[in-house]
Amino acid sequence: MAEVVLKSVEKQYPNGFKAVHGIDLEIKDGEFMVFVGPSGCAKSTTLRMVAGLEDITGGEIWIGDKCVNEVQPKDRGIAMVFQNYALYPHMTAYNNMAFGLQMSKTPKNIIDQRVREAAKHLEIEDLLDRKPKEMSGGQRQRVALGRALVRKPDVFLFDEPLSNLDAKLRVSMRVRIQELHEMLKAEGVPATMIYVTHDQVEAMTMGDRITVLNAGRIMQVDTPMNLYRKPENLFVAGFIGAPSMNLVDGEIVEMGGKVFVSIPGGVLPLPEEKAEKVRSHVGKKIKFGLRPEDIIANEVHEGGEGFVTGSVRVVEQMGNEEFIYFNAAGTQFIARVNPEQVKNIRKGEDYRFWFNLAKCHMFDLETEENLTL
Amino acid sequence: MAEVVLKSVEKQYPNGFKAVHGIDLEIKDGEFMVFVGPSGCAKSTTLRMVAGLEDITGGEIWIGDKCVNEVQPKDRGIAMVFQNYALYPHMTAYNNMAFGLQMSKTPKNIIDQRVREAAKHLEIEDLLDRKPKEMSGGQRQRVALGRALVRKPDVFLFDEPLSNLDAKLRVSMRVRIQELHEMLKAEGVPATMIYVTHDQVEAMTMGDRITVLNAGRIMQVDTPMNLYRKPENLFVAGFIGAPSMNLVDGEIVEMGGKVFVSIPGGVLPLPEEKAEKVRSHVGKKIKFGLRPEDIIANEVHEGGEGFVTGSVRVVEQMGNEEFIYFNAAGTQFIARVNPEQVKNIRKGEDYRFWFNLAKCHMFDLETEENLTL
Amino acid sequence: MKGKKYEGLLYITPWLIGLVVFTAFPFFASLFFSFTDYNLMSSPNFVGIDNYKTMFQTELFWKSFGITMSYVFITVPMKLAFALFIAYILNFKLKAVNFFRTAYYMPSILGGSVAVAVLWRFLFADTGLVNMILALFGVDSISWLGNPDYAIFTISLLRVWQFGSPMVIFLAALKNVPESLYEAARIDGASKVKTFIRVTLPMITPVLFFNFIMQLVQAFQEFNGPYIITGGGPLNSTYLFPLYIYDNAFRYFRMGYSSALSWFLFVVIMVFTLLAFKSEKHWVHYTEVE
Amino acid sequence: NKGGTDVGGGEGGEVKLRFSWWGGDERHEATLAAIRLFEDKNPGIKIEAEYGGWQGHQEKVTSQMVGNTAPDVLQVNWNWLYIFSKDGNGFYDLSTLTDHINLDNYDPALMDQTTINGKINGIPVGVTGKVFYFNKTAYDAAGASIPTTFDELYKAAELFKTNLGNDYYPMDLDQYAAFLMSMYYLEQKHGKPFINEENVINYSLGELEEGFDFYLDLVDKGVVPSMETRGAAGNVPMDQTPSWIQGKYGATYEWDSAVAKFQAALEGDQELVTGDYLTGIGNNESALAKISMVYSINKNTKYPVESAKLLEFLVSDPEAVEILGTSRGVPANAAAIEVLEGEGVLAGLNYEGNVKVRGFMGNGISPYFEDSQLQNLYRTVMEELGYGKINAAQAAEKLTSEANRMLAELAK
Amino acid sequence: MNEQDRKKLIAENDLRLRKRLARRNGINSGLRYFVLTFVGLLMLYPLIWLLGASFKSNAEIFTSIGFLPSSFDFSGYVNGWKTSTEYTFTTYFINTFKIVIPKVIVTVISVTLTAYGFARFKIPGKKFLFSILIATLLLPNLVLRIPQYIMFNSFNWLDSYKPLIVPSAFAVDAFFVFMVIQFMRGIPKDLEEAATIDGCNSIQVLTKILMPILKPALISVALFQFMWTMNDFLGPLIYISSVRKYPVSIALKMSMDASALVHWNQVIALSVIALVPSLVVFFLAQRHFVDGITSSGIKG
Ligand SMILES: Nc1ncnc2c1ncn2[C@@H]1O[C@H](COP(=O)(O)OP(=O)(O)OP(=O)(O)O)[C@@H](O)[C@H]1O
Ligand SMILES: Nc1ncnc2c1ncn2[C@@H]1O[C@H](COP(=O)(O)OP(=O)(O)OP(=O)(O)O)[C@@H](O)[C@H]1O
Ligand SMILES: [Mg+2]
Ligand SMILES: [Mg+2]
Repeated sequence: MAEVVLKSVEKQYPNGFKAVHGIDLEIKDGEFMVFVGPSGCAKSTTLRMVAGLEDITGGEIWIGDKCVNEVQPKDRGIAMVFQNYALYPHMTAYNNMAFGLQMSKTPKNIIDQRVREAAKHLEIEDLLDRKPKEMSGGQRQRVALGRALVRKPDVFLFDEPLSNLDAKLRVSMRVRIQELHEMLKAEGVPATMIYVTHDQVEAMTMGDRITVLNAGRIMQVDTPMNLYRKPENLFVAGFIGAPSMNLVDGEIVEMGGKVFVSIPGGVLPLPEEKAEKVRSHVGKKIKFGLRPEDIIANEVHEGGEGFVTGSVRVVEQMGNEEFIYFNAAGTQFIARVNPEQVKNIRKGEDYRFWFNLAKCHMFDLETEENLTL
Repeated sequence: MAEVVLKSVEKQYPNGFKAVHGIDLEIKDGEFMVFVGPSGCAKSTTLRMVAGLEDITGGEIWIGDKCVNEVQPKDRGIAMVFQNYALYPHMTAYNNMAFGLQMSKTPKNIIDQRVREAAKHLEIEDLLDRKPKEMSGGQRQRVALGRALVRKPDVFLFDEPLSNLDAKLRVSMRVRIQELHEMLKAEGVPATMIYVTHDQVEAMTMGDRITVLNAGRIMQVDTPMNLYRKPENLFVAGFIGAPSMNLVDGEIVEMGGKVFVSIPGGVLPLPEEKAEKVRSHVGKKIKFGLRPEDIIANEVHEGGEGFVTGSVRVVEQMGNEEFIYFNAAGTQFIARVNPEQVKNIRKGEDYRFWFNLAKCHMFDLETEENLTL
Repeated sequence: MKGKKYEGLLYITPWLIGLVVFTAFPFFASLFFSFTDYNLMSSPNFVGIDNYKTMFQTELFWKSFGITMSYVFITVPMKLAFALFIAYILNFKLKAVNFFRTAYYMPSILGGSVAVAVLWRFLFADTGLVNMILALFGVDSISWLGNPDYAIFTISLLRVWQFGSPMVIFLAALKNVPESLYEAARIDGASKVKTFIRVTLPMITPVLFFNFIMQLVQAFQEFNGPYIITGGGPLNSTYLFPLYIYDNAFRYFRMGYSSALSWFLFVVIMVFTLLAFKSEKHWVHYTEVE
Repeated sequence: NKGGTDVGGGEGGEVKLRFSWWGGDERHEATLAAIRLFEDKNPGIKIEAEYGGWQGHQEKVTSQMVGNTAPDVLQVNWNWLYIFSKDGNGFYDLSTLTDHINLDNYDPALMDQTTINGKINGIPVGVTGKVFYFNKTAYDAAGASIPTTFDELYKAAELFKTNLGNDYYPMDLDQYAAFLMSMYYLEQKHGKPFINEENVINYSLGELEEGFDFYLDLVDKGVVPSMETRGAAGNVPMDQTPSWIQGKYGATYEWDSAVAKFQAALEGDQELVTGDYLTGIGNNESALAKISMVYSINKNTKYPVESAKLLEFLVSDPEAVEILGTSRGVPANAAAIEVLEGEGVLAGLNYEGNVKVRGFMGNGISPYFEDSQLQNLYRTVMEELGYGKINAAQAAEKLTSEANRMLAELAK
Repeated sequence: MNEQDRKKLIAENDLRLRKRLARRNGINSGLRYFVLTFVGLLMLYPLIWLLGASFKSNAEIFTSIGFLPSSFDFSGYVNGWKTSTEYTFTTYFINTFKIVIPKVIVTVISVTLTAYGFARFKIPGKKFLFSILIATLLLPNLVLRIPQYIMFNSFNWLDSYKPLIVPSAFAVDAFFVFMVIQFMRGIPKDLEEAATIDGCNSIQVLTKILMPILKPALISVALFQFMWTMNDFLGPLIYISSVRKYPVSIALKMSMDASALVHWNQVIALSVIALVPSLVVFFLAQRHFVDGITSSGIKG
């Protein structure tokens, strides 16, 4: 039993800065919880409070059925990957990884076996005799990761554990962590994992749920798909997704019984379903949001319900896709298109961009809440 | 004039490890060069050699028209963002950034102006009075970045400068760096930039050219698109792109004058153009490569020239796209699909996956070279 | 760091000058004296290795040397351990830690003053405090200062008691151990003791090494303690080597012989120091290797 | 070279003399006052006083002698003469300055002791000798009378034990005093000095053994505390020993010039009195007396005449003598004694003792008798003897062989 | 048991646990303070005793271990300060500072420079030079005294503070050099690298980066040099002959003559006063022993 529960947890740093403003969060036993949020939003602080490294200045943290406010880190049953690695500089990679096991008096042969196995998965077998000084950034990060992986705690805390790895390695490490999670579950000793990342792919693929933090407050806790599709507020909408959702000023207008949204570059008819949700806001200003992939750049397009005309400023080619930055009535939009389907878009020229309005979001300007959910 | 030229540069570390095996590279004045490569491939080492922080054990490095082998770092006209930040712990963020300017005796008011401007762009205005100890990982990284940005050197060296930032910030920082690059060019003092990153988006969007390194050797130096579309060898093919190219064992076979490639799960007819290139390899084993987006999962699909049947193991939902992991004849493939276009794919069931063979690559097993270029 | 060769030389130039101007002459002069019968008043006559021969044939020389060795072996580890232990405790965030640090440094400020001599008498005299306390436990009074077998301990204790300077150095070193390593150790489940042994200690080995060498050297050269408390007695049981050197140099005016003694001691310390430096790579962890 | 000589070269024809001594507060104050008086009386001569405590002074003077930077006029210990001036050339030969220094005021026997190879290396400042001082209060408490013979001392020991307790002793002897006590015994018995003119030990092994046995007997009979008992208090100067301070030790065999601190150390109002030389061993008299210290003049001085003037002024000018009083012990200069006696300042333990010393100066003392190396030997031998590490015969053997060796080396 | 009850129970348990923990912590820290205080008293006792002894009579000083004097008498301080010499202790204190302050300053500078050279640069024959540096520590300096005296005499430096100060400007205190070297070798070079990129030359790297980080070590150097110089007796004694130039350490022993009556209370009173600067300096200096900060700027 290692559910992690935060009850109105607060943190004020000695210099007076209040980093966490009362967080309530329940992480279920064996759940894979991802923390995302802008830099400085208190992800690490929260993780470190769960670990017991940071005194909490308000609220309670429960692990299992114990309030751990007063419990030492070593008695909390946790393993952690530090954002700054915190490797022991005087120990080899091997000893860095073995240290925790040695402390728990694990037999030597088991330590050896686990360390070597982890090293194999982390592709650092050749480096086991090296000290941190003699390793590259990514290699150090993998040792830091290995140090946590070899252990079998109730709760894993990962603070951006893959940030310095190349894409390929990152994928395989990600899979490795997920496998571990599955394996432990299968073995009947599920481990709760809390994982901080800035990588949206990681967040979306790994998390059972994702907690979006902003400035020491929780914005939304939900499954990846819900976060993406049903952001509860403007912040989440803007934060999740890369490139991020187009968010422009708009106004709800009613014309002839039909509800439209007026945005820079055009007045677009809202589908019935959306129209219902915002009818109360007719005449009011709102934020209009649409994901880049829901804009289709094509002269004629049967799927779109409305379009704006914009001039293309930049086309970023990503190999498998293209980002088109265009300007409509002084407002910048970004569209994400398949280069195969949308050909011959040239910089500087004007095109019609069709909007898939069934996917659009509209946010109250004051409460910043999503009106279209 | 600050072109950076590496002539058979080698680096052997004191512990005997040879990190760089003779690199030849010309980076043009004002060019934006990106270094990518797996963790531990010597990106940082190379950067540090250019900076003069690491003795080079062979070859020459030229900056401008001067061999700088014996030139002190401070006289090389460089600014650098360190992978490990290396912030001055005893100085505030402000002083960390101002330090370099102070050293070059820049007038106080100009220092102040530049630091504050950079801080604004980096969104760390509120933190200028804090010491590194009191900042989050990402905030520290931004200070480290700021430290380089405030200066006007001939060469910028960035070692994974955005790795700890959230996606949104990362995009705006990326833009900021590009703007700086443009601005300096416009001002007539173009700065050469060498930029190490693991973020493929960054690499693809920022670089004029990209250098792919592996184990201390250069694999390919080319524009982003060429790297993606025309990888010169197996390594580059596998490394560039996320998720990476499907690479499976195959054999070229000829049947009735037509050339086919036989891969696990099917024998596929090669289009004429490709067939020509590999005819010499008929009967030989090769590596077959196809990007995930060139696999279309659909029962019937007019675009495909051949298909394999595979059972779906995992479907990863990314919001705007889906990754489908499927297994064909014991080999794992990954397809990248638009969830709108390909609906109702369920885990555990069998589907036909059509391959867009016009886009396929085949590699010689021995030389690992791309046969289909 | 890269650097031109002369740059480093430039930095040590002051020292090099000092070496040539201030150190070299006295050094070589004393080496020269050790081969003469120099008695300060008349000019020295070369006597070859006579002084060294005499030395090895002198009973007192061997006795003094033996005592010095045991003194070194007793005090160096004890003092280091004590200094480290107290530094470790005083490194915690305690209230009034400034006060405690000052208190613990106190004995070292007192140095070899009258007060210390008098105090030691009170502590270890037959009617002294230590015996009074022992009496509480039914132990017969011990003649700490009068019994040749015990006197060396009282002297050693004085040295251990003045553990202030290594303590301060340890403190400075402890401050340089990154906090993050302690955090990692806490997460790794290491107890306080384990953390100390496996993390703290290795991190401060450069300074531990330094303190070790310094204590070794200073213990070999200890003069004040026995000089002010026992004067070398009883029965020469605390007649440390430097006292022997001093007596010969300034009381008997046998500067030649005394120089020979000094150079003998020099060689002995050198041997130990060399051994220490040889062992260095096995246990001293440097963040920066050259 | 900024030696003593150069410093003397004052401006405007003014002569600058450096004068150094060691001592305590009383001596400093008195000497400084005397110097001021001298300067008043001798315009044109400036005295630079260089003075300090005892500790380290010898090192300082040694360095100065070696470096040729010694002051013009120095106060030195008597036996230093034989260190710094083995051949008599270490200091200025005062016999060339008799116009300014009146040597007639000194006992010729004393002058002999400062004359080396016919050269007068210094003038004696004072005479001092070992004298018995008794703690009258303690003796009274024990019901014993102040002894004049050893038998009475033995008796006192019994009374001390029975009436006061086992840790009470009628006398205290440290290692050196214990040795001197053995010599005292031998001298009284045989009437000859310890070291003869040829710088050889004057006693046979058997004689020495007897002397040492005498000391051991004193310990056995409880007359003096054993080495180990004394040592238990630490290496403490006799006057700072708690037992002395508290009156548990009834007497001391001490230099008359040092008696002040012994008396001052006594707790409460215990009374110290001067005793007679103890007798009862042989027919001879025994005593140990020596010149305490001398004034010498730097052999390199630029101003020998002025230096001599200063010297003479300090030892014989009536006003100066009065100012200086007994700050350097009872003076050796006859004129000075006369002045002081006239003033009535000569009284008290120091003077009483000194009178006894001058009454009988013993059988002569070798200049090497108090050499540090020899002193150390005496102490070591007595300590080993006292701790039972060696017996009296071995002690005699050791003392003789080593002392003769050292003497030979010293006299070389 | 319903959910609410369960929660309540857990909460109660938790409260109890926390109280117990708090109590144990309390005991723990109580014990810690007790031990610290007890041992601390042992350490402080000499000073306390000294303070008391400065009011005692000679006899009481040598027979009583208690610190309370039977009566308080400040004459020790008053007379002691006046001294039996032409000067008061004020002069001697000023003299001491004339030696100590420049000496500490030049020591810190020369030692830091030398250590920097050794710790961070390639120097031809470095190993050999380093051995010499260490070797200079090993020879008992007793026997060096006379040659040194002769040497300083030939420089015409006698009776001035030069022999006491000038050598320190040339890093002759190998002890400190070695110490700073060891500290430097424990500091990661990353920051210095950053500084060179920022355009620092090597001396700027030293002053702007290394020295702030080495502060505790450098303060220790200054502290030790301060105290040892304050206490140094033989050096000034031998080199300085004019009473007017004496430092406190000599003046303290001015009135101590082995054969004469010594007013111990005065001697001790002055010893107490002489301790004050060292105490104050230590107390102030150690405040700079704040947490190490080196690592917070570096990731990895
Ligand atoms: N000081 C050193 N001593 C020995 N080997 C080293 C040292 N520093 C780096 N290496 C090795 O050199 C290789 C290149 O290191 P480098 O830091 O350049 O890698 P990198 O490409 O920057 O990797 P990353 O993406 O993980 O930062 C690595 O294999 C590393 O283990
Ligand atoms: N020791 C400290 N003292 C004062 N403020 C601090 C301290 N540590 C962190 N902060 C502040 O608290 C906030 C939260 O920091 P935290 O490290 O938790 O952020 P984060 O979410 O992990 O950010 P990042 O993604 O950049 O690592 C930040 O604004 C930071 O500036
Ligand atoms: Mg963080
Ligand atoms: Mg790197």
